[in-house]
Amino acid sequence: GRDTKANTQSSPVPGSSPSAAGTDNTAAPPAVSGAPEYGGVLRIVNTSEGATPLGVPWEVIGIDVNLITPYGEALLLEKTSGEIEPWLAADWKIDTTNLTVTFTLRQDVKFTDGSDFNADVAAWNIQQAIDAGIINPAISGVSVTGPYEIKVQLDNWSNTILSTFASHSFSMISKEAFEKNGIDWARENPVGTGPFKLKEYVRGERITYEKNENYWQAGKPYLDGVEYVFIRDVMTQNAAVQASGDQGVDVLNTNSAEQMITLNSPDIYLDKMAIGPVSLVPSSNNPDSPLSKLEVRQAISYAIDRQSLVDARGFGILTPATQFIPDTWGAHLPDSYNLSYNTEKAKELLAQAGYPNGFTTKLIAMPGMVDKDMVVAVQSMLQAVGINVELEFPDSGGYSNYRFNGWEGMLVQHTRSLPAIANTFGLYFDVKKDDATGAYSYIYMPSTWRPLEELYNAEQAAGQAIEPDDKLLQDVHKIIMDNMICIPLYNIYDAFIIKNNVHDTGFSQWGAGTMFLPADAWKSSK
Amino acid sequence: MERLLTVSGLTTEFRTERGTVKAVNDVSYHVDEGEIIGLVGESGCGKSVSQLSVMQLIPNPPGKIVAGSVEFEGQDLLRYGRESREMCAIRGGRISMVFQEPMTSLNPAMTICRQMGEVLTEHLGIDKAEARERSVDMLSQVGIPDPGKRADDYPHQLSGGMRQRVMVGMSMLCNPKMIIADEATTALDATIQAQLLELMYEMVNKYHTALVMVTHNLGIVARYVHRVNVMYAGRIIESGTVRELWANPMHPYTEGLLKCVPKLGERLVPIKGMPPSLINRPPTCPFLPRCRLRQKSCFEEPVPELTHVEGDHYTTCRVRLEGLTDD
Amino acid sequence: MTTKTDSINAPGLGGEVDILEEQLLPPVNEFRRFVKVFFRRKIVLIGFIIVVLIVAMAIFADVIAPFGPYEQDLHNVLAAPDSTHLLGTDSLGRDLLSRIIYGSRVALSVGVITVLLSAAVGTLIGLVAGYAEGALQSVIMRLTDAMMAIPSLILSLIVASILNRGVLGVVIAVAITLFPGYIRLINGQVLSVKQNDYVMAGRSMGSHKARIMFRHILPNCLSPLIVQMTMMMGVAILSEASLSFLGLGILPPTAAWGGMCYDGYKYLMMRPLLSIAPGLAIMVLVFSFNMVGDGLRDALDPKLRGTSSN
Amino acid sequence: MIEAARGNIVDIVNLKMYFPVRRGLLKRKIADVKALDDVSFSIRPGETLGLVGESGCGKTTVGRCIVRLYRPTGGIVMFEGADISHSGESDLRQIRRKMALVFQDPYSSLDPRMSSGDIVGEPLKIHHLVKSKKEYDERVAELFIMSGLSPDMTDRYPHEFSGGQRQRLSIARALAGDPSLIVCDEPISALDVSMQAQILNLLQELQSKNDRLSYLFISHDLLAVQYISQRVAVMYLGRVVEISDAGELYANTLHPYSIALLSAQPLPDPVAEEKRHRIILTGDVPTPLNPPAGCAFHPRCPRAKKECSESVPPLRDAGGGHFVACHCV
Amino acid sequence: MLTYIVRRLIHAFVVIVIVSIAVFILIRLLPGDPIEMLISQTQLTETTPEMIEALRHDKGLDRPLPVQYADWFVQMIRGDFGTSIMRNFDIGKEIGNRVTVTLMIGLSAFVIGLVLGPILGIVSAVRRGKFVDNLVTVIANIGITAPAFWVGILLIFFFGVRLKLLPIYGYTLPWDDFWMSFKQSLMPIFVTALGPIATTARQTRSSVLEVMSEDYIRTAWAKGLNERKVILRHIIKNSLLPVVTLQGTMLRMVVGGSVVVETVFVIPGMGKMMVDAMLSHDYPVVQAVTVIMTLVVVLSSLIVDLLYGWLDPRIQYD
Ligand SMILES: Nc1ncnc2c1ncn2[C@@H]1O[C@H](COP(=O)(O)OP(=O)(O)OP(=O)(O)O)[C@@H](O)[C@H]1O
Ligand SMILES: Nc1ncnc2c1ncn2[C@@H]1O[C@H](COP(=O)(O)OP(=O)(O)OP(=O)(O)O)[C@@H](O)[C@H]1O
Ligand SMILES: [Mg+2]
Ligand SMILES: [Mg+2]
Repeated sequence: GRDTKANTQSSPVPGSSPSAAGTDNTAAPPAVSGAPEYGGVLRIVNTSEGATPLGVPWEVIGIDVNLITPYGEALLLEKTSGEIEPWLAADWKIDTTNLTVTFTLRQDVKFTDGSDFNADVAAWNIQQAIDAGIINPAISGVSVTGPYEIKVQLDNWSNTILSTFASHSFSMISKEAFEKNGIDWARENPVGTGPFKLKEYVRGERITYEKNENYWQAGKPYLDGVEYVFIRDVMTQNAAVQASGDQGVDVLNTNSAEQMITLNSPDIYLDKMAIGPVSLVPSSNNPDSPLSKLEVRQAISYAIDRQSLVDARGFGILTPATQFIPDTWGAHLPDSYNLSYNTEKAKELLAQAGYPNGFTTKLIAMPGMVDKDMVVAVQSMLQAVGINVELEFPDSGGYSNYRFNGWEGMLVQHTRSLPAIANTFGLYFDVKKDDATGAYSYIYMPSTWRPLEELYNAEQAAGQAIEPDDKLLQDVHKIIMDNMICIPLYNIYDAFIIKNNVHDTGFSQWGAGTMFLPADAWKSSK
Repeated sequence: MERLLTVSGLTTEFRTERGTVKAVNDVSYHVDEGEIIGLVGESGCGKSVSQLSVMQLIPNPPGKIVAGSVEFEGQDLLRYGRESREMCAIRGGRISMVFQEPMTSLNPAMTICRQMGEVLTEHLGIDKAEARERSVDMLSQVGIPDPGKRADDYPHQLSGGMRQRVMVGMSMLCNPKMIIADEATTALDATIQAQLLELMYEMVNKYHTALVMVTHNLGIVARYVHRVNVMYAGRIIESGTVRELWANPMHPYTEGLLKCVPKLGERLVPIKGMPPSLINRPPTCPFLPRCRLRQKSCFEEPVPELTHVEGDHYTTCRVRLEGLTDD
Repeated sequence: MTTKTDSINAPGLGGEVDILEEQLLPPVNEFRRFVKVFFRRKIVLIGFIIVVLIVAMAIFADVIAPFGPYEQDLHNVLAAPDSTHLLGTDSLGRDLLSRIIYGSRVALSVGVITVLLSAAVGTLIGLVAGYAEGALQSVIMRLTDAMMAIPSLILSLIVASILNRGVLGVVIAVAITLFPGYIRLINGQVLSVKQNDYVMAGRSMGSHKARIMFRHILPNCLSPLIVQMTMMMGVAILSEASLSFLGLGILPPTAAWGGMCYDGYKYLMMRPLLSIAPGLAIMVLVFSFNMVGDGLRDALDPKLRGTSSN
Repeated sequence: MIEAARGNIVDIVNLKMYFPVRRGLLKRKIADVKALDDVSFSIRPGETLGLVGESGCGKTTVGRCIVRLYRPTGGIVMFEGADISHSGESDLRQIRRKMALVFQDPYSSLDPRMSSGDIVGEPLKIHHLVKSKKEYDERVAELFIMSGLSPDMTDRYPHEFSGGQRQRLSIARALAGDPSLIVCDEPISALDVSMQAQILNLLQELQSKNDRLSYLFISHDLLAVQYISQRVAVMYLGRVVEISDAGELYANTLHPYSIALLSAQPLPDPVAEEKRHRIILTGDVPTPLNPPAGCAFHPRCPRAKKECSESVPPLRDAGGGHFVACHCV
Repeated sequence: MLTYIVRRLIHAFVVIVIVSIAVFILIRLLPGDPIEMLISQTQLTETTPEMIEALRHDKGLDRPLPVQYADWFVQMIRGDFGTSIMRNFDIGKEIGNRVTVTLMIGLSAFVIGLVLGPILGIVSAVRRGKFVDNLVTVIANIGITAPAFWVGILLIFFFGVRLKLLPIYGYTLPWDDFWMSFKQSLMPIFVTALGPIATTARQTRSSVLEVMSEDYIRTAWAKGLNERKVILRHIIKNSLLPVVTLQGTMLRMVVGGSVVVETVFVIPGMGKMMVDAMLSHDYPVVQAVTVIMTLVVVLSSLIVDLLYGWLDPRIQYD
């Protein structure tokens, strides 16, 4: 099998929302005047159905992990830039020779049921996650080395290992409460260390958290409560944001540019961050397909008028993407991949590849994250250079079926850039080897393409460096771009549409499922 | 005998897609108290419509009474609106009607006792309990076995004959002055029909009620009726006492009709041709196309009024009338 | 009055007789009668005219529409109505009016094909079930009950996501929810038509089953069938819109009213026409179909048909 | 009993027709409607057998059993000497050319969606009796004329005809296969007196032209039956209670039910009516689902005795081919 | 009567079995494997086929289909609907909460349709051809000619955002906070009820017209009853009979429509659950929801039929 590579990232799931790296706040929050005020309930729109019981973090997956934030806290915090900060663990030590990480825990933390947070509890929590099989397979065990000290044993080294412990899937819950009441009870009754406690959970409608009076950070939280409202329909989301009073919600997370523009008003500000491009991912399945020719892939890239796309559908928010990793990250390449719009060149390249009359292919759009109209526009651009395109808009099941089992044509995929950028490569371009032993990555890539082999090796090296190394990451990136393994279209942004009276939420600051710092957030009473 | 009902010049039309049907055309007749009147004629000649017009029960649209008067006990009914209070008081109270179809003329979703009682509470203003009592009483009079129990049955639980007996009983409840029986027994079996006719006959005699019997069964007419009106294509073409008419039919249609009834040893002589359509009838005699007596003048002149011949006998046959005057 | 006579030897009338023209009922122009009843209600007339107009619009879309349905202008998206784009442009700069005009093709084909498909299948099964009776009928009707018990949107939701979402996929997904209705309708009709003596007469003459089914029974089930079909066109078109809302409608870039209504819905605040125009188009078309259905019901109702002299 | 004589068009022997009544959870058969219980008679070539009786007594069922629309529960149906009680559909198809059915209801017996010409010509097509379109048209015209209709009317639809004309269409259709038996199931009940006479005459005339044509003439109108039939059978609740030559039966009515039925038929003659003694029965016709024990007529019979409620009287010869089923005769 | 109910229940059971088999098969025809979808939601960048197989085994999806079906069906009969594949919740419990919500909205809409539809239908039939008739025809048709989501959102923007009269989203059970529940239910119930009102009104209209030409109505007139009494006592009950049979279909429509209405108005009911489960291929959830919805429809049509028998004395149950 493969070695270490954990992605401590909230789901890169179709239709899921955010957390990522690189902030770019266009609309800055209004100047905060004075000290935080106490009181109020912060309402946040959640776009999913949210039916997972939240009380057992290692069972919570996908976008629902975000919903743990108010009650659950992990050992570490990860910034959207990839920096790791202490949280329930005050300090940590890495031993790369013995492959261990030793965490020193805070001593003043209590669970909401009154039980103490200590090494025993933390190790138990981590062990549960290991047993559940959802933790990074490189972590092989955990042991208690002191009343407030635990040691995690690794099988092999990966420079992204720490972000695993920053995920809310590894939030700490009370062992005592769990063992006393059993798992069924625990699922419905979260007992964490966070600034809020679960008050009510109406599946499909809302989750209400109330203030934890005995929170370990003295004086916090400021809010009386946090409420998530599950609204799937875009228009209803808009209506909810525009409403005021009891019905008004304070925060809406979206990556739809048109929604950001629709809701644009003096009452709100946009807290947005780049989360990587939407790209065309040609299938590497079939060595005989036109797409297996580099010229064809380049031709496609030249055929696309990225600026027009963004002009028409970007609403001043989206930007043209010329690289797999946007410029907010270190792995971005010097500006040498600006594959400008040039239909003549595209046609020439096609002819060169032996397709002077074009060919027929397919665009398969990722549900949720990809704007349908963009796909239609790309279709007509490709049509203009003679490439006949069929469109397909599968649901998430159909889409994941393609991802796992291969597709013909090109996926229109949001290739999200993760805070730990090494993870991004691992996530998207793992290679499926022989059927029996192959590993699954986010995108199915059989090794019929020579460059993929190369990419794979470079990626391994980058992941196993002691510290994340921009140079190595750039090498990986360069292989992708040189070979047009994927064709970036436009960069999308994850935006938090926030009411002006909401402060210090840190929505775009925190990654890895942290989403925001509920303890610090406050609302000014206008 | 008192004159009870005088109908004169009654004309009723239906607007249909094919054109205007003059279903009843200038019909005049009268009914005396306690008298049994027969109304005969072939299907579609306007028997029912003339009677429904008297009751103002013509479905509107498409039907409309366009001319004539209906004088009942001195009041002209046509002056009252269809749904006026006066008309409602007369319908069911002073004149009641028994329809042909025992299967469909009773409300399937109401017990028969309630349906009967409704007439009583409506016209006599008595309470439900008493209405029930009287209904049950009436049921036993019309020969329904175990009327107390049967009263709570729904129509579908009764046989056709019983249902029609209920209808007859219902029509008698308010002791009306006149009952119109529109082919009240046609749908029934022969022996049941006889049973019911006998019953009605006894009842009207007992209460001295006038009865208008609409039928095409000449046998029934022969047996029960005093005076008979013969209708053809919307008009009464001949009228007279039964004996008179049978002995001496004036109108060739009446004549033909009587010859159509199989009699032992006699060969049937059907009336040739078919009944005419009632749309755009010219004012000439409606029987003209089938008439064996027709003369040239018949084609030219409108049909004469119902003209007195002798005794109680009236006819519209020009040939016969003129033949008479020629004499 | 006509006096044309035909002299034939008609038995029963006692030898040589005249058969006068008048002895027959006046010939009815069935078509004129139908038209008259059909258009008796003004609102039906209006509905009919609209349907005709929309059909014309679909046929002559190429001529009428100022632009092609897929002609994009990425530099003029979400434009307000003006003299070139009477209803403005959509999110890809396509002319809304043209898309609505072309959309009538999809709407009509969804309506018509769905209905034809479901009616054909349903009628055939219903006919067989009704005529067969016994065990076969029970089995078919139990299965039909089951189909009819599944809420229709749920069923089409599942089927639509199994099939690919071309026009045909949506048509099949909707047709599947509709055809059990036809089975029931036709089964009921067959059971009642079968009671008529002419079916018995057909049997007594030695007709084959197939002849009785298709020659005698089926034609007499047609009226309610046709009425049901027009009514279901509206239902089918609406189902397409609902499926679009659930993300399973007809694939872009096809101009389908349901999809346009839902896509435009996101710009309700900016460009309300984008959603209101196709929404109204759906309403008008469905309304018109319903009215035509109402009119047909009246016109085909045997009770309202002028039968002979009585 | 009546023997199946050689040369008869139809012989039915001990015919039984029970319709099952199903009720309950499993739709189990809980009873039988004994629509026909042991009915026997024959129809001779060229003869008209009248069949009278009240509604529900089984007249229609007899007719339909004879043309084998129903498969009899018991007994034998012979058509032209061959037992057809158990013939299959394809054998029946051959035979059905030779027998036809005319129904009571002139409205529901003609397919409203077919033109009158198609209706009349249908048997010709089914049995391939004509070779060309021309021959077909000629034959249809001939049939129209035979039944007193103008051949111009072939493209008209049934609803454009009056009741009497429709009944003529039915008869024309029945004649198409040149049958030897026409079962007329109350062909005149729905018609006016003048139409009735036309139809009765038509039937008679047709028979006079083809002396092998037989009718089973079902009606509840004793006068019409008397007029047209050579022999008459009276039924009551699934059984024949009296059968005899027409003249004999009317002159010398034996069964109390026949007497009552005859007397219930008012004569269209006011003078005769006045003198006539009428027998008015009481009570309703019982249902064949639950017939009374013994003679089915006994609850309404003015002459009922004890014996009548105990045993079913057999049909026996009262002399001269006049059969009656009554204990009192 | 009792045998009738028993027979109908058996019938209902058969229907449920057929529906459950159909859904069981159909849902598995969807492209995409729930286990793969589940795995793609985890934190892992790297998954081995063994892990997938283990997970598949864990969720019981590796067994032969008939076994899976039989097991699921037997469990369901015992009242255990299993656990969601994707989200790990107890389906039975979740449906328990949600069915109440869907039924609150659905039944209210249904009842409104049942009350308003016939009233409109009767009015327009009695005044047929008049202005009222055309008005009702148009209004009734608007109700069934517009896509529900579209009407829903227009209402939200008008009454919620512009006028600020009604809450935009969410649902409260009436026994928790009646006034809030009332306000929140108004729009969704209205949208849901449009279809039933319109359909019932149309059906009633034609049924009243039919009954008005029945012989027994003529009898009622002949008795001397006035128009009001004829309509109230004789026409209404009889004309409602065919309308009642229609109500079985109506519930099917209402329950199915919940998929859209609940999504628009953020109502935590079965419809919303259904869509979510469909999209994530959560087999047991889709199966359970469909079966429960079908059960609702089947039972309600049983009730409708019993009601029919009560209205129409001609119907006999045995
Ligand atoms: N509702 C109606 N609409 C149109 N025409 C009608 C209507 N009712 C009756 N007619 C016409 O009026 C004429 C007379 O009908 P009516 O019912 O009075 O005949 P009838 O003598 O009672 O016949 P029957 O013996 O069949 O009852 C018929 O030609 C019929 O077509
Ligand atoms: N298909 C059937 N199923 C069940 N019962 C039947 C069926 N056909 C006839 N019956 C019953 O058999 C009995 C005889 O019916 P049949 O129709 O032969 O009587 P009929 O003498 O022709 O009556 P009518 O004068 O009403 O035509 C009736 O009680 C009837 O209800
Ligand atoms: Mg009449
Ligand atoms: Mg019969």
